[in-house]
Amino acid sequence: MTPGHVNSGTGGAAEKPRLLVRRLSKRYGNVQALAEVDFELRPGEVMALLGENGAGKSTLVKVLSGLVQPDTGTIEIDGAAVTLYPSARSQTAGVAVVHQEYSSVPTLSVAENLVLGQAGVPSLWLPGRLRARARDLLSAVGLDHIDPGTLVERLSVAEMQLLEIARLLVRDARILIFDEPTAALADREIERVLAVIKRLAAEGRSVIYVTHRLPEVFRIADRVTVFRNGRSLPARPTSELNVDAVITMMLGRELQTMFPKRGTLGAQALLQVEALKAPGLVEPVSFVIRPGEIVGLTGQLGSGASAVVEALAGMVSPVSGRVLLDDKELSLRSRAATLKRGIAYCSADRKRDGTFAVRSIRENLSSPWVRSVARRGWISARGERERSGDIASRFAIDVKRLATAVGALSGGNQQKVAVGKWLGAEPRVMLLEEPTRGVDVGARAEIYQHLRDLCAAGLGIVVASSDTAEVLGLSDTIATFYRGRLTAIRPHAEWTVDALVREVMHQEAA
Amino acid sequence: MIKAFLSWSRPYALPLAALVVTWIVISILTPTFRGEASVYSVLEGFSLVGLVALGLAVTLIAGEFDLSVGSMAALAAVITVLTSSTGLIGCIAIATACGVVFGALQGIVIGRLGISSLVFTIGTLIMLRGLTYIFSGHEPIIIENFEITDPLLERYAIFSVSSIIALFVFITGWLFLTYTRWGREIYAIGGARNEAIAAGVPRVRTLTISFAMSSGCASLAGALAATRGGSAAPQNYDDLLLTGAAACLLGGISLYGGRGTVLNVAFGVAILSVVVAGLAARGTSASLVQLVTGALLLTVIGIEFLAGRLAPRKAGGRAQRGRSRRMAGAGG
Amino acid sequence: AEGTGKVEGDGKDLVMFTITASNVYGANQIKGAEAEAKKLGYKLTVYQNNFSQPEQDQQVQQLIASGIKPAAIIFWPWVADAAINDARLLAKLAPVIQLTQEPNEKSWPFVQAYSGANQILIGETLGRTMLKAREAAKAAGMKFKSDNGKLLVFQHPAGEKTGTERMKGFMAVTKDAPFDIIHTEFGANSPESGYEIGSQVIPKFKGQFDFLFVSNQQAANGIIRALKDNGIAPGKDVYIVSGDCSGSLEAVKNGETFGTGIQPAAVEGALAVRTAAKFIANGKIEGDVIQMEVEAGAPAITNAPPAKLNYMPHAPAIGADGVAATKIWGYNADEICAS
Amino acid sequence: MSAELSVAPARHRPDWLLPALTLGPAVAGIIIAAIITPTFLNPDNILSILRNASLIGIVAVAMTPLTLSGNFVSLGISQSAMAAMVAFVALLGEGWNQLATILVVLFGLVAIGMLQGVVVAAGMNPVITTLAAGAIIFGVVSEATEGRIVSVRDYPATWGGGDVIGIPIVILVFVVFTALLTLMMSRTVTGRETILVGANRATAEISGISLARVTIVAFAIFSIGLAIAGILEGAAFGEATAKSFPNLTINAIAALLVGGTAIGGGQGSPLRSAAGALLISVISNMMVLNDFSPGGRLAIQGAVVAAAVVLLDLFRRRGVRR
Ligand SMILES: Nc1ncnc2c1ncn2[C@@H]1O[C@H](COP(=O)(O)OP(=O)(O)OP(=O)(O)O)[C@@H](O)[C@H]1O
Ligand SMILES: Nc1ncnc2c1ncn2[C@@H]1O[C@H](COP(=O)(O)OP(=O)(O)OP(=O)(O)O)[C@@H](O)[C@H]1O
Ligand SMILES: [Mg+2]
Ligand SMILES: [Mg+2]
Repeated sequence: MTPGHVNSGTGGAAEKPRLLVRRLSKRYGNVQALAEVDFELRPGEVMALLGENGAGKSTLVKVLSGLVQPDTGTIEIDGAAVTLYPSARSQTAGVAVVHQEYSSVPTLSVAENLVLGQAGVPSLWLPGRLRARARDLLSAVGLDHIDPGTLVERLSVAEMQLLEIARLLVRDARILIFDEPTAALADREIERVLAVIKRLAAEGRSVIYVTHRLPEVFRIADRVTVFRNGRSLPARPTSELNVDAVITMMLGRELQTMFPKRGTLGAQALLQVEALKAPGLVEPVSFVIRPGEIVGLTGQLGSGASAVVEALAGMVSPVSGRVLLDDKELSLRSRAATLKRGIAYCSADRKRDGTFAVRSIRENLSSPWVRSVARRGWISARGERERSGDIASRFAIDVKRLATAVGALSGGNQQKVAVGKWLGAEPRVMLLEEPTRGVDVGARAEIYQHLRDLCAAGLGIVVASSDTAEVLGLSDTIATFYRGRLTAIRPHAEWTVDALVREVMHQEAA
Repeated sequence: MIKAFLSWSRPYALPLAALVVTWIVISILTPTFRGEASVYSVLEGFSLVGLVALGLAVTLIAGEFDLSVGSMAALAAVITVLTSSTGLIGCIAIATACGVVFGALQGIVIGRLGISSLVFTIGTLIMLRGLTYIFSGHEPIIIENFEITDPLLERYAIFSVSSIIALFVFITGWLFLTYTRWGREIYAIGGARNEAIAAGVPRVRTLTISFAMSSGCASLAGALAATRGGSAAPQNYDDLLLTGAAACLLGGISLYGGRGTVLNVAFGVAILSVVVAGLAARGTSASLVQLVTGALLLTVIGIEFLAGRLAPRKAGGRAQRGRSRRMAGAGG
Repeated sequence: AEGTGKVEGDGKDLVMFTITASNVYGANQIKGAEAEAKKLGYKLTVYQNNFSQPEQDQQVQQLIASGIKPAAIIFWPWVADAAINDARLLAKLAPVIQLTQEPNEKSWPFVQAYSGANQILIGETLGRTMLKAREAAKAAGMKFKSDNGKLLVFQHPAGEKTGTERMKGFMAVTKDAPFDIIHTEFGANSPESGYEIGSQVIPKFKGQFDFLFVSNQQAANGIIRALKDNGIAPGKDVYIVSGDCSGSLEAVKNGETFGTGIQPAAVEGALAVRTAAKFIANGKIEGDVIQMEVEAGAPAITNAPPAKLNYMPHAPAIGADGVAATKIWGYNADEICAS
Repeated sequence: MSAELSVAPARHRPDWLLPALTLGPAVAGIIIAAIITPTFLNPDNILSILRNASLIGIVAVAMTPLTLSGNFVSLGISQSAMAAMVAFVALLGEGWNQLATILVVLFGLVAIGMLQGVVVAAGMNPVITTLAAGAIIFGVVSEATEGRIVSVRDYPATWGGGDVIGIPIVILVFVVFTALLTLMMSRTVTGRETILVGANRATAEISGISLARVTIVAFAIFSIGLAIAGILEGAAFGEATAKSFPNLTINAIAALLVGGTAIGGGQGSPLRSAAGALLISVISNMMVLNDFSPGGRLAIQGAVVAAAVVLLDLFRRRGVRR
């Protein structure tokens, strides 16, 4: 299938590492994404790279693939010190990556994506020739049914992901990196992916495998490296570990102090979701939120948890069902309609639709409610200053620097702005997706505290998060989702970490 | 097979329909605009507006927008006349080469600095026009030994030499954009810039090629027009940019990058040629031609837009929702 | 070639190449030509270019491709010096009557006759008008900045031949007592461009000039505004003569412009059709120059062959009375200049 | 932990820097011009610079909200301004009352602009829409006027070139219009929403801001500026043709960009566009006074525009991490 084989033994050569990373650091503004990380990879080995959201996994991947220049640290491949930036160098050094964020080019064909950016491909891209090249690769990842001439934008999400892996195969690389390749895949497809990866390792290539799905780790990985908060823990063989041990390694820290105390819940229902069906959901969903309650929705990517939140926010029109707010029907037809009834919404991607990066903190904070401090269309500068100052001080944002552009802030502070801005609009219900994705530990605890403070004021909050620890620590009630269905909903006291992880993975973990 | 053909031909359905409809309407309105003569006239359109539109389309496909093409054509025309002592082929080659070099430099600057081409080329649009006046001495200049242009005045059935050259460039451009690595990289950079860079596509090289092509095509267009007319005037071609852009858009080249082929450009140019040549042959005023062009543009783009809206949304609509409005050339 | 013996067209094709009807001069010219063609029984097709030689080049190609065999072609090359190839191609198709821009020695072999304005003559009339302006200024007690008065010239955009030809005529008739030309600025052909340039050049030369010679009345209207901005009263502090009258004539009527040249585009169009018809009738030219005189009504067309150069009538208009008295081939000044 | 706001220190740039970058070259340009050109600083010349900046300035200022809202620029500027001028002059020539004429032109242009706004708000690309609308407007006006010069005839409308207490009316209008729009963009809800939509459409939508309203209002404001430009010119010249305002589109866009308003929206202000128009006017005046050829003037003006936008773009991007 792949052209050429890497001549390297699998067993005996274990002493000499294929890749050696030492004291590697990378800082983004105020976020230390990687702090003196050490990492080792042997020939023919599959190394699982694990860690919470924002632990720095993707950053290491970006450094290795030459997309990002590290601040300090050394990298050796097969004993020779190398520079991997920019990406062309990384490719020459034999590194190939399936990125978490960047995928194929949608406007090119499948076959073209398979040769894009590669050295050693003849410059004449004749369809017949590309087709022939593509066919083997596609069947290697089980995409035989796809015509290589199809435009990538016509593929399904799963097909795109498999194509990503096929693109990786085509590079005759020594080090293969997969950043959450199975996140969007169904079981059958996952099997195929894992089989391919095993075969590649057997050929002598080294694999770094980043994932949040622990069962897979035990299926294919030889060793495990855990990142926690930008730092690396020493690698350990999978044979010495089990799921619980890995979870402890990943979360092993002050869970108790991280999450604020829960408050008392109101008696009546604030928001009643009745048999709601929306795009992304297979079965109707029903649940209730009381004043002061935080409802956590969790599941894997594409499970339907955020589909519920998006429907409630008015971002996508529901297919059927109804929602009552204060016993009055809430129209989900448009964002404006839900906003008028006091539904605040923070999406998972704050850069895309949570903040105005080029505008000041004050303007960001006042964006949902500026109309309410205006008289006859003129903004009262005093009103805006006072209310945004109030929010800023409650969210520990420096009041003196409200004129700074939000884009210049750290991720955590950006998230505080994205959440805090809703306070001024006096919402009844707050919907959040992945509220602490990419937020450092300190800011994370602060955000949790703020959410609790809001509950104390009688708000209802819905949090959709793929971070099970977060859902468990923060929520009063937890609902799990799997493939478009709500699979379980129980008060927090009836959940344990294990139970939650198992429920989220559903039968996979069995 | 049929399915593949249908899916391949879908992007051409609307421009093709527009072409057929306008051609029929115009040939009813203008009795002299029929048969071989009309085909000849339409093909003639390829040598000026067509070449400019082709170059412009390359930058649009790359997710950029080269506003300087009209001024470039004017400058190239002047250079052609000034160097006409080198012979017909010589002067056209020199002018085109000047355009390619300028375009490449412009592409390097835009690629290196990562600035918006829409913004940058408005400066070069003004600057090149100034240079055109300076080089021509502020007045029309003529080719003294105008006999050298004779080969361009011949007609071969539906072709002239310049339309043959233009069609040759169209075919070469199509082959380049469709079947070579560099051509496909232009699509990649325009269709999904970050993804393409992550895959190892060099941004600067790709933009350099794109802008070299747009300036080169515009220069060739100017040089051909200058040699055929035997002259150049510094004030020429100030509306060529908008005409070229209209041709691209009529044909279905996207302003958002990565979409559209040389065939789309050809359709757009043909539609515009039919309107312009057909109505001019009727003695219709130039302003009415503009009116018709504007209305046609709005209609075609409107239909395309509505069709896109009404079409059932496939999965992945979610990614579309938050899509920013980053238009060709406007981003950094 | 053999002539048909009669000027009537009996439905024969005539083709005319000219500028766009979005321009007042083009519009009037086309109107005049169409009316005359209708009268004589020709079917006239007009190709209009948007002030673009390349566009005209393409239109010439189109005409040839269309297979039409017109009886004659009336051709205004937008850039006279730059349209030789067009003339060559058209000459193969039918007799070419060149319009508005006189042929040069390279294009004459392909052109049968010229019909239209006589720019040198216009320049001469304008020179004479300017001399009258000097007399009027002296009589009004104006003190000149030099003996013969200092002159500021605003020309057409650089490279337009009309301006340079007129200047030749102008210099010829004023050579006995020439004006001191202190500066020539190019680019004025509309009120906006006249104002834009005038408003910058006039402060620079304020107090240093007595007379202005401006390309046309439209541009003069812009320059008058710039003069007033700078506290200079046209018609009192300085005297203006404009090259032709396209534009609103208010400023001529109220004396802010001393005088202007009347260049009747409609008459030019009509004359061109007549010249073509006469050539078709006779198949030849006779003599070098026919200069039409100013007549209030259109003279009857004769069967005589045209000359090599057929000049349309041209007259200056000075002051409100001059404007009111103007009548050429049935058109009054406002019809000729503005509508 | 991060009780204090964390700001990337090296990357943060103070707010005054960008204005300084625009005004800096302008000031330097004025100084150089004053030194090498003796007549430059005389009051008549200064007024002439301001007057020449005014018209382009009014249009660039009026277009700023459109650009700020993320709708790029209009490619049909000349044609709309021309339509306003022709309509104004023609109606006065028909004997209409001046006030009524002004109102009709204003409302007419706003209606045309809002129509384009509606089309753009529905999702059509603004550049294509304005390009096509411009071609249609030009065609219609040309056909309607048949190429004639329309004029006010006997109507004494020359106030457009007049003064109020010694200050030319165009300059006054320019200053007042700039001040009003600058205030509007910085102090009103509509202005704020316009900027936010340009800064990030998706966030604006989630925040409940109506993209359609913002777009339509921006087009309406733009049209008011075009109407003012047309009326002022009409009232100054008393005549108009379909060929009026030939270079307005490019000049207004250049002024806006040289002022430093971001082409993609979200950053900039009407005041900056006014400064951009002034800078271009200063440079072009300096070159006229020093007898640069028209070609030389264009070449240098183009180079200045290119250099200015490159500098502004680079500094703007360095200011904010993306
Ligand atoms: N371009 C960037 N600018 C600023 N901060 C960044 C950038 N990229 C990453 N970060 C920050 O660096 C930290 C590590 O991010 P990284 O993407 O490596 O996490 P991860 O372990 O891959 O998380 P996940 O499991 O969510 O993918 C996060 O705090 C993140 O917000
Ligand atoms: N508007 C929509 N139209 C069509 N399909 C949609 C739409 N929104 C979501 N989907 C599809 O529904 C499925 C689930 O949606 P979604 O990604 O929102 O789940 P999720 O629970 O948010 O996942 P996670 O929170 O773990 O990222 C996906 O396959 C997605 O492509
Ligand atoms: Mg990651
Ligand atoms: Mg999600």
